[in-house]
Amino acid sequence: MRRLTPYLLALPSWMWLGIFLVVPMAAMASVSLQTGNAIDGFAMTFSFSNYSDALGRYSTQLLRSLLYGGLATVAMLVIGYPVAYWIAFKGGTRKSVYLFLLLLPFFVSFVLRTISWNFLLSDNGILFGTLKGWGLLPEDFHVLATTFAVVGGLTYNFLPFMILPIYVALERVDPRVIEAAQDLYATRTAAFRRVVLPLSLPGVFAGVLMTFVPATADPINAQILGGTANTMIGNIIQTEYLTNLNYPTASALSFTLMAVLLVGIFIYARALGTENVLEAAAR
Amino acid sequence: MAELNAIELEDVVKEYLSHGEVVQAVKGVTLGIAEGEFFSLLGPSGCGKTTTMRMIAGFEPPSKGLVRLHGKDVTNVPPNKRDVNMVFQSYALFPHMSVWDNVAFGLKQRKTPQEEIRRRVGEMLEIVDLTGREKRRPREMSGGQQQRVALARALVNRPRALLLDEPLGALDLKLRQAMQIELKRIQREVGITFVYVTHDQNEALTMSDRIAVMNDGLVEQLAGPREIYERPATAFVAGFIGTSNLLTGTANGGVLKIGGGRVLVPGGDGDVTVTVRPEKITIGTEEPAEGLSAVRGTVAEVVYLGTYNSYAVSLADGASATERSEGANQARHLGDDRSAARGGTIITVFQQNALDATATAERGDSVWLSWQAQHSYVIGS
Amino acid sequence: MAELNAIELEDVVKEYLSHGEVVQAVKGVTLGIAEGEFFSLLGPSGCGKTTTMRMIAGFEPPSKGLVRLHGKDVTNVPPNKRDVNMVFQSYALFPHMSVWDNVAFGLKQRKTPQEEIRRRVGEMLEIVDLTGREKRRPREMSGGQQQRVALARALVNRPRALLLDEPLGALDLKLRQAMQIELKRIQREVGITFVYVTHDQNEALTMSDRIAVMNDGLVEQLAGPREIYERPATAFVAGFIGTSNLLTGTANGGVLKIGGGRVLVPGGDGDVTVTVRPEKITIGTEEPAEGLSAVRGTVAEVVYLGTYNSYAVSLADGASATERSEGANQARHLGDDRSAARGGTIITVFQQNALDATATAERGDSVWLSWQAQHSYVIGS
Amino acid sequence: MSTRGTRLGDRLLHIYTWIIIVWLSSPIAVMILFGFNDKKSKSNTSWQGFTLRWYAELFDISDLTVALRNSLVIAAVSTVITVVIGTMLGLALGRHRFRGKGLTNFLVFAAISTPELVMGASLLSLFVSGNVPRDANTIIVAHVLFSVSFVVVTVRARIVTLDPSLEEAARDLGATAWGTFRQVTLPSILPGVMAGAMLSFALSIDDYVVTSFVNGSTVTFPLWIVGAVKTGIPPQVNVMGTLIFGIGVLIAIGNAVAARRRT
Amino acid sequence: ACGVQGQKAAPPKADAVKDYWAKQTKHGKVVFANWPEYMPEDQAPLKKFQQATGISYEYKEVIQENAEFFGKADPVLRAGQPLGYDIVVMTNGVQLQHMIDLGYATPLDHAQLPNFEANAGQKYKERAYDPGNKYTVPYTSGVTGIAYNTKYVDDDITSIEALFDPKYKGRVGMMGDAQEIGNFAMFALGIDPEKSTEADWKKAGEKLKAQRDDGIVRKYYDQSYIDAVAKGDVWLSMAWSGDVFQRQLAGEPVKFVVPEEGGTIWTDNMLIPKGAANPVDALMLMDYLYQPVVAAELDEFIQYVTPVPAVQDLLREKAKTAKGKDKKALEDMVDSPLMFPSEADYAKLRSYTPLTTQQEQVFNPIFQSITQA
Ligand SMILES: Nc1ncnc2c1ncn2[C@@H]1O[C@H](COP(=O)(O)OP(=O)(O)OP(=O)(O)O)[C@@H](O)[C@H]1O
Ligand SMILES: Nc1ncnc2c1ncn2[C@@H]1O[C@H](COP(=O)(O)OP(=O)(O)OP(=O)(O)O)[C@@H](O)[C@H]1O
Ligand SMILES: NCCCCNCCCN
Ligand SMILES: [Mg+2]
Ligand SMILES: [Mg+2]
Repeated sequence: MRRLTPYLLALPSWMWLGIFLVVPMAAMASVSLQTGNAIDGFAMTFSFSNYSDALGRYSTQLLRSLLYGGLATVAMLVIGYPVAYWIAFKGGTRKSVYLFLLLLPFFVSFVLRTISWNFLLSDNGILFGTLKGWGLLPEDFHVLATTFAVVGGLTYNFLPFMILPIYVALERVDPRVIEAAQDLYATRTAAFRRVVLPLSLPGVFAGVLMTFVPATADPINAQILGGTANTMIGNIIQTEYLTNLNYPTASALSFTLMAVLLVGIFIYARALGTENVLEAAAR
Repeated sequence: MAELNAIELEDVVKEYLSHGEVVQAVKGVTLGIAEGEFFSLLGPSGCGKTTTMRMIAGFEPPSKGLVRLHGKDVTNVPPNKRDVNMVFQSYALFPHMSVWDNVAFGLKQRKTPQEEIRRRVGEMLEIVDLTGREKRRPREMSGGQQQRVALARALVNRPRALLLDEPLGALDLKLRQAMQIELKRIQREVGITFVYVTHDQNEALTMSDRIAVMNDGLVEQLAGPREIYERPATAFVAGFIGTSNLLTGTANGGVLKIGGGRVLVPGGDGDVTVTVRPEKITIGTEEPAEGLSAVRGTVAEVVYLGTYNSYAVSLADGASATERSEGANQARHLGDDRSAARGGTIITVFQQNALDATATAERGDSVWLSWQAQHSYVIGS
Repeated sequence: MAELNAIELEDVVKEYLSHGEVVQAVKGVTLGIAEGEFFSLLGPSGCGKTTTMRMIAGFEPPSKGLVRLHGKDVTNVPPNKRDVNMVFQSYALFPHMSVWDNVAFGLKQRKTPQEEIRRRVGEMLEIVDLTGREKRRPREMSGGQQQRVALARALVNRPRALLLDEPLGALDLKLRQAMQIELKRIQREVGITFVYVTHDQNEALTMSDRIAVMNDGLVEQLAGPREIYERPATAFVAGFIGTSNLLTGTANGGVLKIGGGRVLVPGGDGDVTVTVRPEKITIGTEEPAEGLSAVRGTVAEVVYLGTYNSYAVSLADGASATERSEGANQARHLGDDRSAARGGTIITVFQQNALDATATAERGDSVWLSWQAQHSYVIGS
Repeated sequence: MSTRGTRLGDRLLHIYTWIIIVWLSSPIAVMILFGFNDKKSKSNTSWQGFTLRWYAELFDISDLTVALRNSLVIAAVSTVITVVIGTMLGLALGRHRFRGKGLTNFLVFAAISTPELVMGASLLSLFVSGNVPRDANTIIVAHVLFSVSFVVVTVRARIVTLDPSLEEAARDLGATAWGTFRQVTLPSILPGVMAGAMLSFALSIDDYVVTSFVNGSTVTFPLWIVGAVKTGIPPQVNVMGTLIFGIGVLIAIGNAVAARRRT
Repeated sequence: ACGVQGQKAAPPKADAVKDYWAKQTKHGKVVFANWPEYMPEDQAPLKKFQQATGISYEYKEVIQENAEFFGKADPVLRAGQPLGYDIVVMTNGVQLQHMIDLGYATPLDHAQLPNFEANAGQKYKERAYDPGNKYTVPYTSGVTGIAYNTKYVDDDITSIEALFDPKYKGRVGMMGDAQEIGNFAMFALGIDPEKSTEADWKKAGEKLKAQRDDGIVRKYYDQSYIDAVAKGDVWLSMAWSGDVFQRQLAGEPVKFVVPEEGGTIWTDNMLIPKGAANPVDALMLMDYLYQPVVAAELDEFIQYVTPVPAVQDLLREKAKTAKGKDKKALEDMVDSPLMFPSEADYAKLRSYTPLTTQQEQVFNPIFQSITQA
């Protein structure tokens, strides 16, 4: 009985993840090697060329997605770290309140937030319209339909997922270790650079993981905030899947995307010197 | 203070604001610590030891008063510019750095040449006997080893003084004793001023040149171990350091009548409090000679302690003698004076198991206790 | 074992699989603990004390051997069905429950009537002197108070035996001493068998009726405190319990020539190891009388320890005497035999500060050490 | 001097933190504001005066009401399932050694790092080929899938810091395995469980991408909004967003007050 | 899932259709999936339907784009599962063709469509994509033209060239739908889409690419173009007629024109997806909408081209009794060639390029490579 306990505890999740994650992925892998069209049907032909074709056609969008995802992740890191730092070390008794405030927008739906941005940033909307009215902005100034808007939207939407893990890591840093560094002649900056920052790296790692992946694959921000040259791989997969019913291409692209992300994560983990990615990610 | 002290505190006060109330952690401490001295701050939990130490290190600015290091006022100098180093209670080793990098940290911050860093860190690891373990991470080391890394990390900078905040507090008894020996040896070897915080009186007695006994934000007595032990300045000190028997009563011509006997109080007259250490008392069945303090009682309990036996002797009449042992004292600290109440008219006597392994007296025996006049010490307050 | 023991272990072995390797935590322990006894398991860290205790409580099934409680084989009975209760080293109080609910927990599990729960918990809180604090949460109490809650929580179930795993390990020295007194009192009051795990030899000596000294998964000696201290069965026991001087050499007609003197070893011949306790040795400048063991040496160090002075005396010639003090012993445990090497030919002597506060000998003095023949104890291994 | 410098830096960071909070909430503020806009034209884009009309007419758009109710029910149900199975797995990973632990960790990691789009598309293929009609149930399945890992992670973090002797103490005092879990383990890991629950509720209420694949004809709040945005969102959406937001704030305040009372 | 089977359906046998309908009964419930802005906010026509028939309804504005909607519906219908809607509305075009070809549309029982038979205009009974209205009946027709925001555009837009005018750099909205955008590029090039060839498509693609690369296009829109024009994020955009009229009526500064080079006429059609739960109720609703009064009420709101000619007279009658602003609005509607086009008007308008599945696989990538760069 004692021996069985962990298996019984794990069983429901195993089943859930197995049936709804592993099996569909396997099915998708198989579809990605088929050929045909939606009207006449698809057949398994082991055409690995689906991958090269898809990549050939959509390398721009894939690279762009990685770029946007990367830019947004860097932006989140730069913007979010100081916040996590302040809350962890100076938040005092109100830490959880600050964290909750950061999370609050998440209760009103991703799309609604993005739409609100679209509304707020509208060329002649309450913000820019007013400023233009006062002559503070040129008439044709706009933010929407630009790369900036898309990357900004991604940054906005995933920021809390960067802040939370960094906060958790920083909160675990023993303040006495910082004092020890200062005691050993480190200035505040040096103490931060040599002690606090390295100790928070597992949090940074988790944060990057939790933001880079969804940001890179996200179709919504490009769709709502982007313009003509901001199409991301997520939009392409959506089009191929839903509009063109080109399931093999859509599947091949999905797998390529996941593979690229995974490889990226492992390289990144290496660079950080994290021996065990899974563990770091799990923490 | 005539010569230049390594460390001087002048009427230092530290107040914290906690939930809107002002808490005085340190209420006015003045002290000077000489160059090369092994100086201990001893006192119960919450008496202000750590706070005092942190003001010396520069982590907390004093609310009032001055801190001087080698004659220089450093009250407003940040910790990284003070020529003292600290060893933290929990070591505060950098968990992400190897032993070597931990020890080299301070030198690197001061931009010491690479070559010199290598040499000095190597030497220091030699001293703390960790050569060959340079590459390990702190968590891969035992508590005692971590302790030595923390020590090396501070000492390698050749500070003018080393501050140690309960450096052995987290170790178990055996290991603590071993490290006490090591610490003493290292201090002798490097010849640096040590300021040592502890709440363990044995530790303080064994190691220190001088001890400041603190209580409630104030220094109650500052003296060498022997003086602190033999001549406690206050009842608090008497009770906190070792076991003490406190006898109170009205002396008459240098004699305090008590427990069917007499306590000689040279020059004592009127209401007095007298302390006698348990090891000064001789237990016997014969009535003692004239020149000694002597009281009668019944053995209530004998505890075998290996090196010595401890006798609890209940005095013959209900004299107001109080055993002020560690236990009772501590119990009172807990806001629980049950044990103290039980103590009643109990006197504790230690007798070394020198000659015979069996006790000289058994539970229930009627005995005489005696000690020399000079060992009754009248305390100030 | 003729009468019914409260607890019996019969050749109990416990093996763990750790990183693919089999680790024998307990290598074969057989012992019987009598009803109402205060029984201690004493030994260094990692020797298997906790493991032994956990097998008694039922948290770990033994790999081999039997566990009997009151004659009944319980080897395969789960902990919630065993009539013993445990007090954990870290107390393991339920942080989300009040003191009352913590203490009532066990009774509720056994569906004791509400009324009885109220009565028994009330009584127990009375015994541990926590009446009036029923509503507090554990973290709102001091360490000593938490300790007593843990005790009450176990005792209220009136177990046939109480298992205590280093219950005082987390307390500071003063508080530990106070709680030792309390524990003894409570055991006397409730009359239950106590099995007590500790690595503190003083604690074991003070409190126990019998002690099992464990080392490396085995019981090295099982006896009363006095016997353990005065007649250690092995070199390990001698070194672990208190401070011991170990003298080795070749005895000739009951005499071991050493340190420019003689050690009387009644009946000893050939290669022997002899222990002498530091408190048995008299230090003096005169050559001792004939009937005593006597060696010559130089005082290397005097440490003032309040109650007594500790002298380290370096023997006159390079005899193979080893100070086997706690420190040296511990240092060796750390895989560091530096201090031991230093020890060389040092003999430790304790002298109670009974008569005079000043030491009888100073550092550098040439002295005679003497002790009675009966205090040289030839150890088994 | 240095201490003053410190305080200045801290103060700047404090202000900065608030700026970020304001930034994160600014679209919410606009959303709340325009829930009070007395708009006359079809689109709700410029301020035309204050009204409480939309609060009164909150439930006038019946399919919007249905969508919101769907979202709340789906979030509630999927949160319950997620919390139960996620806590179980968190316990297993944090407390036990077992075969396949490494693989399980990988699965948990994989579920977090699978792009939503990929998850949605592959789930849809599964349901279609398995002949499973898509409705609220399939949405719940999907939402549990993408949030379960978060619960596992938070619960496991909590479990590994939980002193195992607490549970042993309960056993020692006569509690059964289940009794121990109920009376000791669960209350101790509750903060982690609650954090996981909050996160999964938020993720569920929030989700568009995955839901859009597996919804069948069931419309959730985000889906409805994406539909409506094409032609301008009615103010009722703002009002509903405001109400959800407001309830969140109330929970936060309640939490903070309770936490303060506890200490 | 090794291989997804194609299933081009054979035309239904008349008997089979009869049998099917013979087995169906009224359930008192209908689920209607439609495009946004195709129903008054108060859903009055549907409420009246409910009162009249006792059939309760669910109305869902879930269709934003034909391709996307079909994309989501296809796997479901392919698996033989119910879509969850009893009526869906799709534009004449490739996706509707697929619905029919794949057998995803339930053949209609004309015996139960008396109002349609009686009131639908002749034009709406003779459509190439669904001869004899076997599967679909029109919901409404409409025109794709240009909408512009009069606050920002002072000129009277008449030519399609305005969409390619560098003057409006970054202020032009185009549609993301391949067929819509393809048509407009071909108009600009003077090509008739209905007769266009692959070479024409490529040329059209070039034209659009240049337009995009010159930064003239701000974004490729779906239904959301209307909000963008109304807000002024884009100043002029491809647009659907009725959407713009509705905004105009609501007082927003938008105007709709059919460029002189041509506009696209399309028809949105109601159909009953295969496996629908309530086909009888669906049929009843479809037929109900063909009552002239109902059609008039609907058209007065959505202002598209109604398939019921009698509406024009009804609205004219109503205009007579109406007052002030309403009167003016109604009169404008009645006279509008974009709500009641004459034969001559129709002649100027074009349909989408008809595409076979093979052609579609050439056509779509050409235009998607523009819109999805
Ligand atoms: N940051 C602070 N805010 C408020 N009060 C404090 C703060 N730091 C210390 N105190 C209070 O000041 C008093 C002295 O604390 P301090 O840490 O110096 O004691 P200590 O002698 O080191 O005790 P211990 O032996 O327990 O470490 C205590 O009552 C403590 O509660
Ligand atoms: N679960 C386990 N798996 C593997 N080895 C174990 C386990 N538990 C204990 N051990 C090993 O068994 C030995 C005995 O451990 P035990 O905890 O009984 O020692 P102890 O005497 O209680 O020590 P301490 O005084 O440090 O508490 C140790 O070497 C320990 O590392
Ligand atoms: N607001 C309703 C718009 C309907 C448009 N349907 C036709 C789309 C052709 N691509
Ligand atoms: Mg302290
Ligand atoms: Mg143990």
